[in-house]
Amino acid sequence: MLVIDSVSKSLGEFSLSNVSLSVEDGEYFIVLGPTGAGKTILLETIAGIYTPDAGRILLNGRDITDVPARERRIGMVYQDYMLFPHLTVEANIGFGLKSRADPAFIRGKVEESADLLNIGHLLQRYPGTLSGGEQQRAAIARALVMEPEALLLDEPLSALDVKTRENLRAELARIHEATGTTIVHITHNFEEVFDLADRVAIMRGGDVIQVGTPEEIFRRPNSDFVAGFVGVENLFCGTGSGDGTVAVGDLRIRAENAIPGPVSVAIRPEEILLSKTPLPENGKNVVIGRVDSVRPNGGLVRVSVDAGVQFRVTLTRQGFEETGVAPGDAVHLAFRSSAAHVYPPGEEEEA
Amino acid sequence: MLVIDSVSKSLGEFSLSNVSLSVEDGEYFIVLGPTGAGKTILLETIAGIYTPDAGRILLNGRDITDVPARERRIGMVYQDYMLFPHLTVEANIGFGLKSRADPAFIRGKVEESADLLNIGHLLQRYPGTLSGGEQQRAAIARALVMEPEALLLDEPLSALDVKTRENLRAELARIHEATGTTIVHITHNFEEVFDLADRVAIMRGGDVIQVGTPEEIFRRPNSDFVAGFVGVENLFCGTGSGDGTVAVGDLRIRAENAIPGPVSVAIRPEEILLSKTPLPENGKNVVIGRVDSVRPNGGLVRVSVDAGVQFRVTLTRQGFEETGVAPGDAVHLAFRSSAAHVYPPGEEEEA
Amino acid sequence: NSSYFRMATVAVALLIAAFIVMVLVGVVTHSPPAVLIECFLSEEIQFAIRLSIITSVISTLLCILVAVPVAYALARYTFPGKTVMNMLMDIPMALPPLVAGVGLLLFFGVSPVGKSLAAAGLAFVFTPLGIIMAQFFVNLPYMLRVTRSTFQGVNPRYEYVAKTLGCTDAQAFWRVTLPMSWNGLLAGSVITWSKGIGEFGAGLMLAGATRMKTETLPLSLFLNMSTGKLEYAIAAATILIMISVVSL
Amino acid sequence: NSSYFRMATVAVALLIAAFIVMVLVGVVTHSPPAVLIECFLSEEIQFAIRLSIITSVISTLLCILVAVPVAYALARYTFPGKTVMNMLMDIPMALPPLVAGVGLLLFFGVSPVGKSLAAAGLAFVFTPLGIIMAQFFVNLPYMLRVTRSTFQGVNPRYEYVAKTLGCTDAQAFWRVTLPMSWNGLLAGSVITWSKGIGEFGAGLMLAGATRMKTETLPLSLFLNMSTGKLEYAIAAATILIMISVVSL
Repeated sequence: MLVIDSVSKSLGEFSLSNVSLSVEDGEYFIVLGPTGAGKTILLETIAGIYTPDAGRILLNGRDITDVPARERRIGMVYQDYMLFPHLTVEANIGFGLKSRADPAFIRGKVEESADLLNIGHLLQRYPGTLSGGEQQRAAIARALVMEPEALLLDEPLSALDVKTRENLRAELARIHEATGTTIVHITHNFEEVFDLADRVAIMRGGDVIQVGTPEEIFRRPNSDFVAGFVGVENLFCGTGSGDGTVAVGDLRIRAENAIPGPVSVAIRPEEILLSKTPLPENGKNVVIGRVDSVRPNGGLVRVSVDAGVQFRVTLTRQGFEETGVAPGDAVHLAFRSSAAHVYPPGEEEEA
Repeated sequence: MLVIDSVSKSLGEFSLSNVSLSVEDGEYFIVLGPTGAGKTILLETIAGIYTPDAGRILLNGRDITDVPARERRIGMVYQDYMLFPHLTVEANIGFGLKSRADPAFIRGKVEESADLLNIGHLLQRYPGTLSGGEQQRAAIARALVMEPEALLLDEPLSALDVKTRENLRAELARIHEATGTTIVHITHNFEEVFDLADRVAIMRGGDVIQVGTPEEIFRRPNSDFVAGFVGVENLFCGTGSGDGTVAVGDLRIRAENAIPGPVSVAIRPEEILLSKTPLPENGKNVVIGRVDSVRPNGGLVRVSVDAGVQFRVTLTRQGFEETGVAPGDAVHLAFRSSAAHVYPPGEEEEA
Repeated sequence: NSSYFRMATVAVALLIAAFIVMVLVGVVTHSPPAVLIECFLSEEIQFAIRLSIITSVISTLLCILVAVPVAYALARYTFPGKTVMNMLMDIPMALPPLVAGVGLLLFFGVSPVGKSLAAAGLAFVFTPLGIIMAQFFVNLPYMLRVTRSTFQGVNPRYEYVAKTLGCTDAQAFWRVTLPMSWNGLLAGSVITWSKGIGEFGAGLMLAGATRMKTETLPLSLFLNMSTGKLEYAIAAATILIMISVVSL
Repeated sequence: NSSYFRMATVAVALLIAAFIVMVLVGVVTHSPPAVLIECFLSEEIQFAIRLSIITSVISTLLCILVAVPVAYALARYTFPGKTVMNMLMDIPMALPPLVAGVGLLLFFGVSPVGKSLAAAGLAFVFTPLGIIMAQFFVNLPYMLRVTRSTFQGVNPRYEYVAKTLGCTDAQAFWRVTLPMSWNGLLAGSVITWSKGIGEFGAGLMLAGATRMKTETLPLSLFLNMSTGKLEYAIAAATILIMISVVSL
């Protein structure tokens, strides 16, 4: 288990302020946040490149706060691969083993690791001659060959094109399954979360804002920042009452969680049903409104509905065409109470 | 009308090869393509920064191929704004008028243009003190104050954050409507197309691959490249017969257009209905298959169905939950014949 | 432990810094202040200061005047001879000023061009004019380098925009690129000026070392060292060190 | 028309290039080839060539030896005195070598440190050893600049990765940063060497101009110009020009 305990670190414009996280053995843990949130600094502090200004780091029970990077048994893979350009792929992968053992042993380990990443045929090439995806595979192999107790990935897919990114994403899932290594992966791309993460932490400005499973983060954000980051387009200010409903303007919305007093309500635009005909209630929230605008956007259609407050509904084209709705039409909206998540208003509320 | 007639230009790694386009008066024309497709070179050649190696450029009937940039009456706005940092916003906007007229006239024109872009209150500031969105507004005002016959926008939204990008996108639509200026806007971002473009050209490697309305490009790509670029995930190789159907493996698909012989079939993943129960045919193509995998991805769910060939279906979460489908289930797929678009196989077929 | 390496490299750095400081401070503190001030006020050192300032300011202005168009051409255009030109700019990193001075001496003293210039009243050999020419010739490539990289640092798209707004090439340069380059040009000019003040080898060859005639500060230092008037040499050296430090 | 501006700037560029080439070619073609070859083979020029090569190679090696750790410390670490150190590296852009020579002369000739070194057999004043010291002192800051910017050009994350793979700081430097810096170090060494060959002012002050003793090529050029043996001076100048051109 990797425990980051109240770690602070200031490095000029980037910093960590009192960050605490714990990552389980074998977990695939993703840290998500915009540029400048302190994600890379967090990884580099875990890896031992920086010593924290305050706080402790524990790896499998051992306090490694003051252990130098080379003795931590933590692997690091950067977005830009950082393969040593003057060495072949083989020498890159074997780099960390060089001082340890006999050539035959190294050769065996390197080949094993290269095979795991499907780059066995590239061992004699130099990094400059490889594609981005191949370089990233080599960088991962170089880290894995050391059999690290934790593997840190710094936006490993960001520098790759769409196709390669998808392949390597699947590859990462496979490798995680095959090796069982604890992985901490940082990214600003929400897409990676659903395919890979067991749990996610959302960071912002050096702070961890929320931690949870992808589903939790996605459906139950704890702040406007997280809600905006995961694409919840319907954010309403309201007043919670004791009976589990929230008053938003003239509407009363049944939400999955109840907080009395001023609250924010978040409803995902994909979780709202839209119809010209009345919808069966079935315990759902039902709202009546008028279509303001219809914006086709790629394969999706974004519909804006005025129902006292402005609702945004996202449908597929196919789904939209079946509703037969046009701007100006009166429509019925329905969403489950579990689709309406309530959290205290204001920025940066802690979980 | 702006006519680019068989223009070629080579500039080291970027080039245009025999590009022909014509943009109607007052049209909002978007040129879409990946990085390196030659989009910027095209704009700069239209603006008169480069002289074409071959071909002609006509603006409203005038051959401007050899007219210097300063006499073309074509405005240019770059992604990085290129505001002159040593001049105030006011001096930037008035830059092109300086040699022309008296100060009061300039002042009036500058204020008019600044008001149109809602930056009237920023005139005395220096560009370095403005946000990205404000700088881009100033850059657009600087071009518009010259009353150009055509306005060229080089990825005008790419350097902005998501929120500012949406605002400025709406602003561009408004300005286009208010001024009626012919606009050529290049981008690599498909999202901008639906909100802004009257017509779209797809470029790749210095060539124009397809020209059409956003709907046409989006639903009826003419090549694998365009299909991939606009996100058509179902691309099948098949054999067209004379009766308007295409044989794909064991399936016979009715398509909107008929080409005999070897063809590619493109079907958007959002245009396919998915159900556990049989679907009414109504002239639709109906296919039976088995669910391979279900991948939640943000607000959407991507379902992969094995029906002899692999179909990918995209649904909203809401839509997916209503189907009650799980991996391994037998399902029915249905899509209109108009959703199946056929084009000759192989890369880079011309329209 | 990892910090040994760090400590070792930092220690070498501090040692070298101390050595350089000691050498410079040794010069400045060699004479008693009273002697130093007396030398500063002597007719000879006053002459050297005046001559140094006049020649270096003129040669710097000449460098700017020539470097700006040449650097712009090198930064923006392609033309035959550009490669050679760029190479010529690297030579002075390696060409000793002494050799440049001999070259100038031959060019202005022996070649037909030089002779006709002298006949027309422009005598460079063994004259203060020669000092200016020597400083100009040796420093021009440095000024060119700085100016070229300053212009290269200005995105040409600023000029493109200026042209779509009605500017000619010259107007775009004058209204956009030049104002955006002030800082770089200023920094380059200060360095050029301070190198001009210290120029020795080329001036020695072309203008000679004549007391009270072509005696700039470095030549004064040289002449006074040769004739054993150490306190005068130290005075000249002290002024040169002060100029170097101030011009940073 | 827009091309007038272009033509004007390019014309100035070509004119200046022609002037520089004429000056250099004037030196090389001044003596008839036979005289030139005779001078090359004379005992004096042969001595100067040998002494120049030996001293410049040794001073370059010393520069590398010192510049590598110092530049690494400047590129990677923060330490007290770093700002001063970085400023000291800018001084030689402005400090005349002649002044550096006087400083070294005082340091090694007058100061207690210098006197005890001389007593221990390390005499720098008016000896070939002084030439090496002069070249080292004048060139070190240039070598430091090149080396520092080379190291700064290597992303420190390469070293971070090396450390997570088991390297100490020193091993990470030796196995990663140094091999990735070869090209920069090589280029810097060549410039340093060729500047060392041409060094005149500092050597003149510290090592003096003694024929056949401290007579490097630039000093030979100076001595022979002073005594009017123009063809020997030209020979030395020609060799120096060739070295500058070749070392580009």
